[in-house]
Amino acid sequence: MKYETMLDPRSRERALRTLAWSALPIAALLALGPAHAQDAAAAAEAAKPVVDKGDVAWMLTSTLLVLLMTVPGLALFYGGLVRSKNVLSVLMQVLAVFSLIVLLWVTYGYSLAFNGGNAFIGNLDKLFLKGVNKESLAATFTAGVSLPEYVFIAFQSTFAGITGALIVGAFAERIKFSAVLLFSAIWFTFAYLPIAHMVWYGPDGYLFAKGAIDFAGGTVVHINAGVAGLVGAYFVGKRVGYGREAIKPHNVTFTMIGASLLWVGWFGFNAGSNLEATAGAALAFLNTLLATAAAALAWSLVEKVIKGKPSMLGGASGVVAGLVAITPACGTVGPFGAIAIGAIAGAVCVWGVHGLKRLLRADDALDVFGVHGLGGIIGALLTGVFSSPSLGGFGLGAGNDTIAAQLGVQALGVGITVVWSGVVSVIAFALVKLVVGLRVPEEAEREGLDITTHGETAYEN
Amino acid sequence: MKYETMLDPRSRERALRTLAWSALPIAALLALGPAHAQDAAAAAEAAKPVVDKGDVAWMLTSTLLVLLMTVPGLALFYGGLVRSKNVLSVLMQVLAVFSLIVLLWVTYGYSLAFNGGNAFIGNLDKLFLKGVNKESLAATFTAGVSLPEYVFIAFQSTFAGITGALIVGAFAERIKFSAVLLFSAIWFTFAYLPIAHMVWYGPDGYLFAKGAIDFAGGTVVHINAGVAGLVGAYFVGKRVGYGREAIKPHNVTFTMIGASLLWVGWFGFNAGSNLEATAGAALAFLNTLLATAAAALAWSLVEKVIKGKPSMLGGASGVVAGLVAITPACGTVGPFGAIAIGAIAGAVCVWGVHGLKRLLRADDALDVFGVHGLGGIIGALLTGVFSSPSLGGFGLGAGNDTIAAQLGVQALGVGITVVWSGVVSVIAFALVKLVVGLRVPEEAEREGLDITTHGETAYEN
Amino acid sequence: MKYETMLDPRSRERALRTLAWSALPIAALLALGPAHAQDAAAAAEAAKPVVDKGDVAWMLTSTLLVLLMTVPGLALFYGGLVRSKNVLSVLMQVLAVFSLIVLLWVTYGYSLAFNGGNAFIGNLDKLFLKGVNKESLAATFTAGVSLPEYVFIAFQSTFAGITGALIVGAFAERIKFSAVLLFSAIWFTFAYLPIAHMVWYGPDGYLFAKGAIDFAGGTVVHINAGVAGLVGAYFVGKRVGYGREAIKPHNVTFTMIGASLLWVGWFGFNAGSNLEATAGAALAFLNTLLATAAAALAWSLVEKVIKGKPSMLGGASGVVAGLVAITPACGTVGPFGAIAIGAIAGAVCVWGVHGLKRLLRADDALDVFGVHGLGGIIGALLTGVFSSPSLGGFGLGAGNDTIAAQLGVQALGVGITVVWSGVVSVIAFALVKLVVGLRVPEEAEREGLDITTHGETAYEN
Amino acid sequence: MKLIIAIIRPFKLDEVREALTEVGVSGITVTEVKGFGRQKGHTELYRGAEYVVDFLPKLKIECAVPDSLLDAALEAIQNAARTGKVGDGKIIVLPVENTVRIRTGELDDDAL
Amino acid sequence: MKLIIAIIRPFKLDEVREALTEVGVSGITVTEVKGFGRQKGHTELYRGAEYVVDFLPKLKIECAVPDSLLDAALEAIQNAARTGKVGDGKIIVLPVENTVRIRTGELDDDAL
Amino acid sequence: MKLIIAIIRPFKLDEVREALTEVGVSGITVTEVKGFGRQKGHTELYRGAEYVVDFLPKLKIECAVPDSLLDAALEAIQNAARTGKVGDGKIIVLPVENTVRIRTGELDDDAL
Ligand SMILES: Nc1ncnc2c1ncn2[C@@H]1O[C@H](COP(=O)(O)OP(=O)(O)O)[C@@H](O)[C@H]1O
Ligand SMILES: Nc1ncnc2c1ncn2[C@@H]1O[C@H](COP(=O)(O)OP(=O)(O)O)[C@@H](O)[C@H]1O
Ligand SMILES: Nc1ncnc2c1ncn2[C@@H]1O[C@H](COP(=O)(O)OP(=O)(O)O)[C@@H](O)[C@H]1O
Repeated sequence: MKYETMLDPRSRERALRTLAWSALPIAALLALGPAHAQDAAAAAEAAKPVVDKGDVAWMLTSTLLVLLMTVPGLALFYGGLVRSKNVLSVLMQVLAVFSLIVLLWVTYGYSLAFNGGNAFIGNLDKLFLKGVNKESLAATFTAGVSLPEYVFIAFQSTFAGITGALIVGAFAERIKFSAVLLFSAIWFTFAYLPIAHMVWYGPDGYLFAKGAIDFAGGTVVHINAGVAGLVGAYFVGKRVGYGREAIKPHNVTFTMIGASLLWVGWFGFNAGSNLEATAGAALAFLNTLLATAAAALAWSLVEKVIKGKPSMLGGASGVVAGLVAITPACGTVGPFGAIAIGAIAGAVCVWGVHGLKRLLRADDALDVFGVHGLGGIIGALLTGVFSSPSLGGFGLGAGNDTIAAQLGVQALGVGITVVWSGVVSVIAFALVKLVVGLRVPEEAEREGLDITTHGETAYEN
Repeated sequence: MKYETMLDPRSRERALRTLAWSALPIAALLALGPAHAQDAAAAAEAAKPVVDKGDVAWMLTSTLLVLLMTVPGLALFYGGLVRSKNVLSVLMQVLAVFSLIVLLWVTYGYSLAFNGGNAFIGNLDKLFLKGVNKESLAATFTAGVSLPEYVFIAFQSTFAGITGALIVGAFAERIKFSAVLLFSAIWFTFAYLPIAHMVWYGPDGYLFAKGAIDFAGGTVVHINAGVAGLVGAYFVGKRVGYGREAIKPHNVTFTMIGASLLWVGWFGFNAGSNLEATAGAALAFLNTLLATAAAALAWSLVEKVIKGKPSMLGGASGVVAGLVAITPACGTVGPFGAIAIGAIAGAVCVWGVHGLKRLLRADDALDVFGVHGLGGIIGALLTGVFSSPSLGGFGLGAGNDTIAAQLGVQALGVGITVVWSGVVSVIAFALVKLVVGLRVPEEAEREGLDITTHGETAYEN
Repeated sequence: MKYETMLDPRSRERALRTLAWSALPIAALLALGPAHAQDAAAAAEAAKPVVDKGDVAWMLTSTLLVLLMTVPGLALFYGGLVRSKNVLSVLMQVLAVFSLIVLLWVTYGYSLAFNGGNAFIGNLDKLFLKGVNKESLAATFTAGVSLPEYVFIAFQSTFAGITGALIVGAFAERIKFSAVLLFSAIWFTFAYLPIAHMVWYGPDGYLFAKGAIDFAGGTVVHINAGVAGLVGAYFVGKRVGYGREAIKPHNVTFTMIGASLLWVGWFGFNAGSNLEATAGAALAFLNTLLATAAAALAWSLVEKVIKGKPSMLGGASGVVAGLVAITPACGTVGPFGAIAIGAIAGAVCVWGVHGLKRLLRADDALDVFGVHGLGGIIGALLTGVFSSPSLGGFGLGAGNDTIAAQLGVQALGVGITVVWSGVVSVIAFALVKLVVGLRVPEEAEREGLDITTHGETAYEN
Repeated sequence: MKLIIAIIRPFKLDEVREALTEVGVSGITVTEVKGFGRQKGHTELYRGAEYVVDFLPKLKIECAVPDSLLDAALEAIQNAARTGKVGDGKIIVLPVENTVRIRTGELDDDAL
Repeated sequence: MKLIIAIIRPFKLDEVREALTEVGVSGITVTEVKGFGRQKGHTELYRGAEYVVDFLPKLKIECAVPDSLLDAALEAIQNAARTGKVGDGKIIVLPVENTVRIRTGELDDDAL
Repeated sequence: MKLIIAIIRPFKLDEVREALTEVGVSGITVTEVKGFGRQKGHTELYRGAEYVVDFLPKLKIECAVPDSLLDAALEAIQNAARTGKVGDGKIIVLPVENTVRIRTGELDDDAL
């Protein structure tokens, strides 16, 4: 299923065209959801888009769930993994980056991502949300069914916000706070917005048009952030004492709470991406539940076999790996396809944080690349496999008849995202290094960022 | 109100029959909810079940709320109560048991619980969710109103998952991880599935047919789990140092967060069990709010009177006791009936964790029986009392005219659950003991399960 | 937009009258939301109010979100800020006060706030929820659209509950538990109920009738609680060692989790106050997101400029300040008006907890007045400014043509609330002091309330 | 040179430190400890269990002083730490063989 | 007077305290410490990293006793704290110059 | 026999332990402490309040050594713990009367 977003009447025609292209038997199904839209009276005014309060209820809920994923979810997941002298710095970075991006989103981000333009970027017609009001609508995947545009803006703003926040895990415990903020603003503008436009803006977006499947943002959010994190880890350099001193999580319970809230909130992320409260959302929901359960168990099993002991941190990491991997697939694979994707991602990401990490020789402190980058790539590719009806899926992307063809398109999506995000990140970090510098002094790092950057300590007896 | 679940068109007829039996004036009310279903056009196609997006929105939300109850809710509630050297082991057990059961649920559990069969167990026609797709529907309590079947499967999977997770509190801090997993799989199959079928599968289920009222799972979930926990506590034996050393909760704040999240999530559990977003859900919601508030205050008051000091842990325990007790009753008692049930359960469960515990002489570490078992029994019985319209309730079960009659049926439900779960648990634990053993070595217990079983420690400075 | 609540058919007429007064172009918009209500069939029975399941779904969700704000949200926010020897006492106070008020609410509070009476207080016709059942309805802002009354009762009960819980932050770490409970009951009855009636009960309520805008409770909840807290801080006196010893938060991570959950839950508070899942709710939602982001950054920026370091605690405090300030405004200002309000409140409240606090010379331990009182006043006044269409808003209150006129009304609302709550609080504290005493003995305070009042300690290794 | 070990009530730390600074002590080292003595503890209640907590939180101050400062330091601590109630704590004085300042290698009195 | 310092296993605290009380010791001070010795630690695994934890949790008991009680106290500690496995800990006895009870100013043996 | 007490910077622990092991010390006991001295602390800001934190986190190492090892141990600690900046810490050497290994009852040098 492709992510189609037409936001004003002008693009309605294009929307219908796109829908007509679709190879999926989805129209029939979705027509069933809003049954009341089909009665005689409604048929008479089919041209007028319907807003269903059930959709609004679900999408508002979904939006706040994505906030829950970020703060406190991601903040705690990351915060628990660092040493106690740096926990507040991580919480603050997550909060500030999310807040900053949400403000940039309504200022120019929404317009550049989701309004007109070309195959790679939108235009600035909706700068400062110009023309948006309580009457304006955003289209869903179903012809004739719309959402209040404010809902769509809010929902998408949280996606942008969490993506920026994800990145900070890679260079935690040593970066300057000002560098984080400056980098986030640049990267959001030049990497997040174009990729979001390419993948999600139909029918113009470059990858959208190619029939790439990314239901809820595997490329846009996770691969995108994973690559930026990896580049950041190289640029910022390793933590003092890395590889010599014991650098242990200070509170794995917090990490577990964080992972749990990520799981809970991710239903807004994934099932919310259906934009309507229908069976399609329910499928995405169930898949998100199952893939995660499978991934948590798979990670634990691999740890048990390889290292003899299944760790709680491994279980929590498996949760996140499974969630990342099912993200692009959740709308088009079947429940057992979801279990397969989760299990594979859970198992492979164990290697992501061990073998691959050693290969990469970067101090990606909280494994942003090993989990989000790698898990995202696995998910993007397997989406091309398990969406196939022959494997219990609900259909490949428009124009892609075989698994091989779909895999090709998925790989293209991955490749473009990796290169684009990589290049933008390199330039952004180089720039930030020049302007404000990347790293705190060694003594400050030893004392901890909480005291030296933020003037406080997290815990007191 | 009985919990009726018909999952495909074939069982629709039975559903209508069941509804006709019902002594409750609920049909009239519910008809009011989806007002738009009543217009002329809709009436013409009354045969075709309607799916309302508002119901879908509420049920997806309810489902994620039950996940929230489990992780992080229950995990934290339990995790805070153990010593810091065992906190990760408890979190891991909750996560792994939940994940495992959810996977078993879609594999065979759903079919055995909610598809055909006899009065005690379903059949295997829906093994691996055979035949379920985006078009298939599950019935609600209202004729003509359905949910996408994926919604119902997901919702019920979380019920099964949390029930298994509840049990681990009884033998925390000394059991082998492999034993927990093996026991959970066996118990889920031979205790959870039959009881769920007997209580909720209408009109065939043995207790369902008798008019037993268990709106949201007091017997299926809480008594069931409480008894399994108690048996486990006997089998696994007391913790080293129990009764001699101070075994104190390591973080009561975590326990409080957990109890709070249980409260928040329980609205999905209870009001979600209404399956529709109607006044019936609202009643269940309000009752869940009030019973819990009353129970928290009642527990505190009793503690104040008996021991001189109302503890926070007592308040949190009261919250859980109240929630457990109102679970079967929330759909049929009035708000002041709910307050009475909460207050009684809160007060009596203080005895559950003191007097009763001493009588039972088992080291039920986190009082699974004292709170869930006992609270569940109190709730099941009082449901038979306060559902009576003479006490402000909304009606007794079909076929039960007097409080005494209803009490008899409720007691039967309790009795069957206690015996069935007890017998299955005994056999399951005996088997597990034989196959993998139940308990870690004493030295490992002293050092803590976190290091010895999972290879990590929760906290670091 | 005014907050109009008519709760039974008898008041429907008044409701329509009120709506007719309205200067806002809101009717047209809202009519768009429930599009299906407009088809031919429905039009025929326009007199019969419609209950939409989407509204019910959203309002149940909103209600549990307000519980989430209280426990664990507010409890953790406050709990993290006190010393570890008092954390349980704060958690317990929040839990107990909330529980107590919710029970009082259904007993007599709901009737006094939202049923008949005069301009200042309701009547007792619905004592013990007399006459409320699954068929009874509560009106929304849209003519012909209703909610099950149980939904409205539950939603409003959580507002009352959290308001009482907010106050305890002011006199934390030294007050007697019994004093907290007694005060809460008195203050709820004589301050909360009348103010809620005056502001929200249309068309009779004194401030409602004047066209005061308080969409989600800036005056009723925040100013009201802030003033009570300040009075309490004076009455109870300063903590032992205040100003001499280091009295530091014992767990800023908990405070951050709490602030995050306040943010997440506040969408239920603010967007839920729209009572329907429409574009109006979406606007309130987006405004709540943006104002908070702006406030967090503004607080941090001011701290960075003034003290050289932006603290995490500052970021979290900014979150709360922004949420408080946008509360009255969220339904009527535009997104950039919301950003302005958030930024201003975030910046000014830094002064609230520093300069103002020094001026007031009260040991308002957790800055209830500095954040909720001051932030509430800023929000109430700025609502009168940014609601103006000339500043991107969606309209001033009925009968107020200019910003100046609206500001006057807003100021009147603030003034009345400050004086009313202040007077009631003074009397209540004086009474409580007489009856049970306000403060624990100095030695108990030194040892900590957890042990001395509640008989337990929060943390153990 | 002597090593003074003082067990005091936690909330007396600031006063003791100030008192010591005044008499010329240049540094101290503080440890959180639990003390068992004549002062009786409290009872904690958790669900089914009651524990008598005999151990009370105390602070241990260690301070190496030249012989010349010993008496003044002892007096300073006593005055600052005394409340007059059971549980005020003890002071223990140990003989020191020598001291070193790690940074400079200075020895004995110079090291302090 | 002597100061007895004993490093013991954490779960032996209650037994040791009781044993000391029995022989007439009126107070002790306990500190949580980490010990490094012959007893080997364990390995902890976190995501990409493994750490050998050489430091094990121990408790340090400090107890000032009059000379007359020294031998009884030493024996009491040994008996109560012994498990016979590596890691049982050490006892170190230091000479004390004098002691003070802060509350009363009593000195030496009277201070205990 | 002597008891060496060394106050060091926390992140120097591993180096100091290795250095001691090299010269033949078989065990140490480590305590987290807070130190007050010439090294100045920092300011913490919380809402309305600012606190000057004079106490800095340090580690205290205790190590009983036979007289023969004393000088080597002292040198090892100094070399490993030194950064040259204010706050490196102190070493205090106390005389020991005797030591016992709890597990075996061995005494004095044999106990180490
Ligand atoms: N013999 C002892 N050796 C070491 N520490 C002791 C001894 N006796 C008491 N203490 C410490 O001194 C603290 C106060 O002693 P206690 O007997 O309670 O009161 P007081 O000092 O007023 O007589 C105890 O909590 C304990 O930490
Ligand atoms: N030389 C020493 N100085 C100080 N403490 C020591 C010394 N040797 C051992 N310890 C402490 O005693 C504990 C137990 O010592 P260990 O060598 O492991 O076993 P055992 O006491 O049975 O020989 C250590 O963990 C450490 O805390
Ligand atoms: N007289 C003393 N007695 C006990 N400990 C001391 C003494 N002086 C300093 N210390 C400890 O040594 C640490 C370092 O001392 P400081 O004066 O800051 O630097 P330096 O050791 O470089 O002179 C202090 O933090 C404190 O823990």
